[in-house]
Amino acid sequence: MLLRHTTAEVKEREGLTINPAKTCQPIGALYAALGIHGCLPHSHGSQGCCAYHRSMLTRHFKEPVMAATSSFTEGASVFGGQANLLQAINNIFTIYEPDVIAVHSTCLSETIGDDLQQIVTKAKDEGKVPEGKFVIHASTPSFVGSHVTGYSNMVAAMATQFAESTGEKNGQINIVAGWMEPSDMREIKRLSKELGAKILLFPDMTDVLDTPQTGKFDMYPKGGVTVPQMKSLGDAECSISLGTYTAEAGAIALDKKHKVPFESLDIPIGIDATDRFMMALAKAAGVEIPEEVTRERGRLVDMLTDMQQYFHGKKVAIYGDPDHIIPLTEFLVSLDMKPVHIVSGTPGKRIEQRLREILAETVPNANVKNGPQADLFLLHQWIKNEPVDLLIGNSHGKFIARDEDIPFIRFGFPIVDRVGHSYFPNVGYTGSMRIVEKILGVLMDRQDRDAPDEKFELVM
Amino acid sequence: MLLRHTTAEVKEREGLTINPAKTCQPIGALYAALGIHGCLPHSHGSQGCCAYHRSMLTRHFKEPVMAATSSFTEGASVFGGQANLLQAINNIFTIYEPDVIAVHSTCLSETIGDDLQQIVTKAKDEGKVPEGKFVIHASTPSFVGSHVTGYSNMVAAMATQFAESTGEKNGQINIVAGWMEPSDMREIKRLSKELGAKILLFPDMTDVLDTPQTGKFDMYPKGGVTVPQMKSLGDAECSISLGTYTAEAGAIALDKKHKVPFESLDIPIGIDATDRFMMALAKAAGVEIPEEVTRERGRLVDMLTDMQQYFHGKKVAIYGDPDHIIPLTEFLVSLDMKPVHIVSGTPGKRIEQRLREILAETVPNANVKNGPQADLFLLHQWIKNEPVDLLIGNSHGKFIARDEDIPFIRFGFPIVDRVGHSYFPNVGYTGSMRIVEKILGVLMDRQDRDAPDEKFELVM
Amino acid sequence: MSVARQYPAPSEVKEELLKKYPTKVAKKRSKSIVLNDPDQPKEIQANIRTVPGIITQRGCCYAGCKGVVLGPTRDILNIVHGPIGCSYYAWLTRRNQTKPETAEEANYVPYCFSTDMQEDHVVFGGEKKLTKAIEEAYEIFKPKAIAIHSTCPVGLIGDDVHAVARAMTAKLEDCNVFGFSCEGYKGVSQSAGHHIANNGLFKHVVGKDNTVREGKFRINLLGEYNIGGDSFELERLFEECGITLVSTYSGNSTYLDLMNSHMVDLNLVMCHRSINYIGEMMETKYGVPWLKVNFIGAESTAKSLRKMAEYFGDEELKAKVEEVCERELAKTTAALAASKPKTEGKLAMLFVGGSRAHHYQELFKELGMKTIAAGYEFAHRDDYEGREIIPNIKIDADSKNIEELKIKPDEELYKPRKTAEEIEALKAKGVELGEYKGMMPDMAEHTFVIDDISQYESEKLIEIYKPDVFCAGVKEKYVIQKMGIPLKQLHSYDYGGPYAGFEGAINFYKDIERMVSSRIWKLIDAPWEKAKKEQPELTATYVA
Amino acid sequence: MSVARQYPAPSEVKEELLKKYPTKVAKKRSKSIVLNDPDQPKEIQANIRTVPGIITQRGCCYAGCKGVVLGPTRDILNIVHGPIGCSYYAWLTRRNQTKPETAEEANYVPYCFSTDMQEDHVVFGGEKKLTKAIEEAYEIFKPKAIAIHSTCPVGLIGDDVHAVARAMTAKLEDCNVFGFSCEGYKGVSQSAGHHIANNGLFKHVVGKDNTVREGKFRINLLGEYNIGGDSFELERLFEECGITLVSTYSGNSTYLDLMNSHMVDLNLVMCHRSINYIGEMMETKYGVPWLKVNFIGAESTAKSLRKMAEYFGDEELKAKVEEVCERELAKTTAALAASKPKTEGKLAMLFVGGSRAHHYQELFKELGMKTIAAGYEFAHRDDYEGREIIPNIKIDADSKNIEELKIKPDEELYKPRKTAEEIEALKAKGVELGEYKGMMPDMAEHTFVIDDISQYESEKLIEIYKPDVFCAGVKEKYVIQKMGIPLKQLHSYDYGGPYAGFEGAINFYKDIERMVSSRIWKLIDAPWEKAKKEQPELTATYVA
Repeated sequence: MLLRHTTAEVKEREGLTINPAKTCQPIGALYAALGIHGCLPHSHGSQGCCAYHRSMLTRHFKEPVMAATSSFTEGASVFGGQANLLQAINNIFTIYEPDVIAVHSTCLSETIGDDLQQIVTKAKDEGKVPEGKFVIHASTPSFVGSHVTGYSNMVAAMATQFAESTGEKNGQINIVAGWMEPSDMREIKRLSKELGAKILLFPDMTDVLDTPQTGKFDMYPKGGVTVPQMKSLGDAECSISLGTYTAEAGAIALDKKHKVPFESLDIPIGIDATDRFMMALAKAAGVEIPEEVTRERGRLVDMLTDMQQYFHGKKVAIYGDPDHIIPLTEFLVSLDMKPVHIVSGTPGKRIEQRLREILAETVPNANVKNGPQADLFLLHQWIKNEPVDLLIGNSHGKFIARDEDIPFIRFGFPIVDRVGHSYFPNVGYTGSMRIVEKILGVLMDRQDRDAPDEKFELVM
Repeated sequence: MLLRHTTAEVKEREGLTINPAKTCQPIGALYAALGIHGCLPHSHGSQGCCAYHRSMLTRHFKEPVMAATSSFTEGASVFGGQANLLQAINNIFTIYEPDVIAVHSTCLSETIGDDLQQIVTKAKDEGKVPEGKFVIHASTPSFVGSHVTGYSNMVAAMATQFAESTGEKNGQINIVAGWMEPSDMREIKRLSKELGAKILLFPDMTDVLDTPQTGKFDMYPKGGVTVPQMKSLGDAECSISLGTYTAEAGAIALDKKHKVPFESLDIPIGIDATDRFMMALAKAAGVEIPEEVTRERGRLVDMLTDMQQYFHGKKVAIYGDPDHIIPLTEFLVSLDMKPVHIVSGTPGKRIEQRLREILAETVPNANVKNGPQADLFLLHQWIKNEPVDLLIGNSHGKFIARDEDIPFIRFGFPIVDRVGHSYFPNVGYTGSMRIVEKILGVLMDRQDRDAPDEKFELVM
Repeated sequence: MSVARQYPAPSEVKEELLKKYPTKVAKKRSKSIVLNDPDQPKEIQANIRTVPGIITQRGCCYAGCKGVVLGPTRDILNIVHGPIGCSYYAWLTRRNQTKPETAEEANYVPYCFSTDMQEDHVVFGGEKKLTKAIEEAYEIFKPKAIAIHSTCPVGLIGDDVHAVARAMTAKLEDCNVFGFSCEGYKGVSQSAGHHIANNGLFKHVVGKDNTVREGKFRINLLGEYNIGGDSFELERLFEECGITLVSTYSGNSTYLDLMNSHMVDLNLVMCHRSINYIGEMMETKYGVPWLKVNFIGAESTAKSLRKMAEYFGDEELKAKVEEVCERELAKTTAALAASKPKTEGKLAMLFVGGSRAHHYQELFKELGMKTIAAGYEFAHRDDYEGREIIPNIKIDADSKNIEELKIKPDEELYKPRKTAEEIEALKAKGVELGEYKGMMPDMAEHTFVIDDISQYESEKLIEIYKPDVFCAGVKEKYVIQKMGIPLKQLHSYDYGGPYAGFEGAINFYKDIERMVSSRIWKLIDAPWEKAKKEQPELTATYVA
Repeated sequence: MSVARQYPAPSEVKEELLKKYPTKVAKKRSKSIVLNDPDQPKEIQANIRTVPGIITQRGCCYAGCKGVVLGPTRDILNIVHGPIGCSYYAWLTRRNQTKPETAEEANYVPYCFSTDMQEDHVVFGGEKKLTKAIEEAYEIFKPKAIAIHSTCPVGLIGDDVHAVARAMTAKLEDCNVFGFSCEGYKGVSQSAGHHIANNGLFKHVVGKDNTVREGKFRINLLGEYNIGGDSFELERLFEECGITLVSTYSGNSTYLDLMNSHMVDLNLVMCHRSINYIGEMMETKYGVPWLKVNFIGAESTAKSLRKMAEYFGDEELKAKVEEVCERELAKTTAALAASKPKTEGKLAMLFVGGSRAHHYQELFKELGMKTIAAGYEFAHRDDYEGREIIPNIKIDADSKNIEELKIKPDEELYKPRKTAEEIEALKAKGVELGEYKGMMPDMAEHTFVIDDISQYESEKLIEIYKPDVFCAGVKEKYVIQKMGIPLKQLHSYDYGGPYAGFEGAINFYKDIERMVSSRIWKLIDAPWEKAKKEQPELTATYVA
């Protein structure tokens, strides 16, 4: 037993979080900033934050993750980090020559009250920002929200600090990308292309965090949304945000500042969420959904009707980020599966509410909790009280899966012990097929493993 | 133990095949014929053949597999099956209204000497083949070659019996598809499109054996190569055949009859085989390989360099069809893996030769055998004598995998206990990534399973 | 869904099924499509050739012999003589489960043996290769029995597998080698193969061991192949009731059990079509009567167990059977209560096998579902109409080719288990020995009975009736499901089961409940297609 | 690959590394980039602030305290006081393996504990939340010891974690609660955290248990964190030699072992940087001398074991050590013979940690590979130049902030283990106690030593030297590999290991052999790109 101290008796906790189902804001901001072409994210805080975030993202993507830090010392922490940031901006533009520096704050700089807006303005005034180069900034205190919030804040910063209105619409549909893998974003772009919709996806991690091995290191890879593209966001016809908790804020910012109307959708995981995305996109683009997309959908449904018996009624425990687990839960419910335990470390009342709505009809008594103390320790205790057939979440779940001998699917962030997530999508109809393939894979492997000799099946 | 009678001591066998790594010709012919649009395959033999082939293909694809039979009785077997086939052709065109009937023979009709060519001519003469409809035929005696041969024979029949020369080249590159999944064929077409090459893939099972669930049964689904397309084969610039044992014969037929030059390649499984395909196609189409394809390739290489440690030097046992296992073996060797045992039931001297060439440098002492008695019983015995880290082959291997506790990847034909193969390709760079993902998946799952608690890794 | 549905008149339905056929075909098929109308004579055309070119469910003689009857016995090593395919396709695809009592016991079920005949052998004869194969099989596996199955070319090229078998039996001494001339082209369906298998087993196996086994009530279970573990469930019930099951033909069986099977007091017959020959021959030769039973459905299972108890007439046994039935019925009733609200009033169709299409109607009845059409794949008229019509069945050329063994009472061992009076008395109590009334009497009025249904006819039937569940085999499964109708495979149980006995009934209730209530079928239409279908005029406005 | 390669002159290389920097940065970095030239004074600038904006390998003080030193002890429950991230990132990411002796023993290593500080706590203070967290941890886990780690905001808002710790220790009685003020901004790298951790352990844990354990030769192993199971291998060796390992700081350790650790006769020091404070303080207070060892590399391991035996001076022990070394060296020699043909003559670079960049050069030496550049991430000058220069190290503001404990000999327990004469005699035999000569003397001439190397400098170095293997951490791994150079992680061992001791050496040989010989690196260029590169004029003709 790896987690031998975890027992079935659930004690109410107020002070202690054990085995969290979240991390803090800055890593999300860093990740979002990597979706800008030619951008060097910058962490305004202690060196450790930057090192930790880079390490974690690197473990997840197995790709270079570049970012700089203000390298606070005790002095800076007492007297303010302005000097550090000014110096950093100067050094970065000189040495690493990015198009954009995307600064995010940390608990440290937030606690001492550094004003990023003011420091960045000062940097510009002092000529530390070369012509045609940009510094954007987002306030991402670690003690508010979670990594999800940090992503959202940086996306909103991109929208707010880059978008411009020329007064003339450009026929573009902004797709504000919630926290997804490069593979997912690639799939969103492919589907949009199938529809013939003129979209701009932002941020865009394709060709940034899934770059080819070429024998050459590009500090600024091919991908990412460019500065001119981000400027064009304000002239778009409308925005579609994919992810209430990681993308909606970007769409709201564009609406507020540039009157770009938006529709807030879920990340298209599962059939219903993808249907909604396809319909919204088709409507926005004024096109019909092409037959080939309908056929893709039909292939997914075919797989479901073929294999129904293997997943129907299976109990599932899920943990992760709201924008991932909400559409995933909806998908599983649509497959007649039973998500009985769900946690997310990210706070926010609407999260539990939304999940309960989804579960109302078929799993009304599910355990659902999010925010402080909604952690993997609690989830594990719930599982001890009501065992499940399947566990879905990030790599941390493997300890629970092993202790409780539960089939396990890696999903969400971070996945640090397997590859594939950045190359093969979970979104769209094809991504949903991949999810179903994985579910079937682990459940059928389990059946094969547990079958007595005489019940071992050749055909399934 | 499921296969408790299989012991390590290998006794030479001449008479008995045990647990075959092949089946017989007609199923291959039936499968190939499904790659023609509007075609009803027809089995000229006993009812059982047709039932067995339809069942097996159905189990593999989880899709409708339609085919008719001459329903031989003892009388027909003695007096010849001509009457049955004539009656069948008439009934089929009346009731099922296909564009094409693709007749293949069986051991029964071959043994009694039915001449399909003559019977089909007679049917035409008697007006049993409506205007604009076609009957093609292939001789596929079960006692020669294997299912692979049957596929090849039907593909050659398609080329021979449909292709026409108008005397004017049409700028088309014929791609003769070896035995692949619909997913693989879809990927071949996508890659060709990326290159901007004007190709005609035949046979083509996309949208035939991966059809959407629509609530409506289409006896003749959307996909498949059409009669006019097959007629155009003779005017093509050149042919590229993918698969020496399942596709080359089709290309040769076009060369012989219509002077369409060809290049014979492997099915593009793995990086080297895909490289060769891309180069041949680019050359034939007179185009450069686009950056996006080079990047796809680079992503595969990136995955390989990232994860090398997990597959390097691992011993593998492989079984299956020559056109699958030859490029697969080459791929594994290029990854520094060690295919130590390989069998294929399909006879043919060049198969073992080619495999030995691939293995010469790094696994010169590998056990390789094909043809009669090159069966899963022998493979299992070899494994008992020299254990492996990984087993790759069709669903039948699961019995060996379970008995010997070996990580197992389903690959080839048939896969009757898992889904996904028809939707997600194994060919091209993306398909190769999928193969690598699977290899890593099972090997890393095994590491996780076998690790003592203190060695259980979060990050891998 | 219990809203009354409107359908065309049966005659129109039948017309619809036939109208596309060429005249000759229509005429022929017409006789195999019968409305179960009490006012009409119930005669159905069955066990005749399938029209070439018609897409049929049927398989071949070899499939019936090796695949169905011989395959399940774990310690008979089955060598298929012929090209590789026939052996390959019958390799583990029937889900005949078998459970050796010890880890050392022989079990060849997971193995596939073939002579893998090549062109040379077709040209020059395959007997030598067969001989070699038997020798090798013996050397490696040391089986007590080897069965040889002939596939199509074997008969045609004149290989004498029986001669080879005799020679090898003589040579190997402790191994009984016997052959089956079950070439695929024999007969018109699997049925011929069943008959050939029955004959072969009776000639070469039955009666070889005359030991009298312990146990007060000794029976065989005939025509039960342990698909999905059905036999295990029935073994459980027999054991609990105090019944000694000597052998099953042939689910979870051994060669030794079959050799001893003539020493029982009663044969229970499940699949009448595939095994009635053994029942008949055993009665003629040894005096063992047979009783048709049905262990599919909770009520049928109870009824069959009670009949068996009545046969033995032992009060203790009857009490035990009653106890078991009551306990188990309580469980099935509870399970039914959970499932029935979702299944009640729904419609089923069954086109499968040679007895399952009949037996499974019981389960649907329990679920409150109506079977609106049913038929067999390889049955004879008696399986539809009852054994009383056997004398009226015309013997055609295809049937004549199948050997009919001439059986006489065994001079030493023939011993009728019941007197004529006892038999009459049992009949009065509803225990009719040697009798099977067929499927049709059990079906509701105005339902369709269709023999050897074709692909085309199935499609039409579904279009007309839109059943909630369709039962057939794997070839049909995805065809039917593409129409949005869930299909339950009744050969393989969709890799589930068991469905026999009480526990099997519970499994079946749950599976059918799942199939007819799952929300995934509602996902079929994309919302934009639904919108189009519902309000086609809106589609235009949908495009901006 | 043993062809002589041509490189620019070292001065040109250095210029290249610096030329893009702003003048001030270049000037500063220049002092941290030193050519290991015997003619030059070996002074390197180290342990100073990283220039803001420079992409560094370094982490923070918290990482050094919780992540490195405290994390590995399995039964101290570490609560991280602060927002969730810091605790989250140090959760199982260091691969400190630990193996409880029984299934019941406490092991908190797979757990992550945090106060998950929210905005309210930053505004109104977090002491109450921390108190609650400790109470809950105690209630659920009943640990013997709880360590509190402060993250950045904690120091700034003025939470007094030490006061909370004292109060809770008093309240909980059987649980020792102690705090670390290891806020991330302290010092200039992880190093500050190591020092703070050393101090805290010495104050709150060491000396709490004065039991004299059994065993003739009792030692501690300091600065070994059991990454990838290194400690397990060393434990095996000590046990085979008859040495009693009382505690390890802190791989595979327990709270009880640490409490008793001052009762040994010798401290062996692996990672000088992270743990020398404990060694020094233990000598001052209890008279336990420390000996710098290196168990990385087969020869180094043998040498270290022999020195240890020499220290104890026991002939039996020496003989035993000799026996173990000979047996194990035979194995490593054989393994080396298999790998060396593929590794000989290849080039390595190591930029990692505070001792690994030194230790691992031994393994590369054994493999016949040359280390052409190396440097530490968080070391001090003495780790490069040797302890003799410690008096010359300027104490800057960042170092001054780290508490320096004032230690005096313990009135009861101070007992020098060796006399001054014995110490001199040992020195004559090559066993220098309390001494470390640093990395630079062990490096070849004209190699580069670079402290706190930046991303930019690494890239340039690689462009110039094209090493065959580069050693660093996970952040660097895929950057370097994108350049086609395999990177060996020397923090996590790429999830392999152990690399310490004899078995570890064999693992390392194999891993490096694999990395430098794998054919996959040759796949990088697509054939059409190769063609272009090799014969660019042909590309045109390639297009038809």
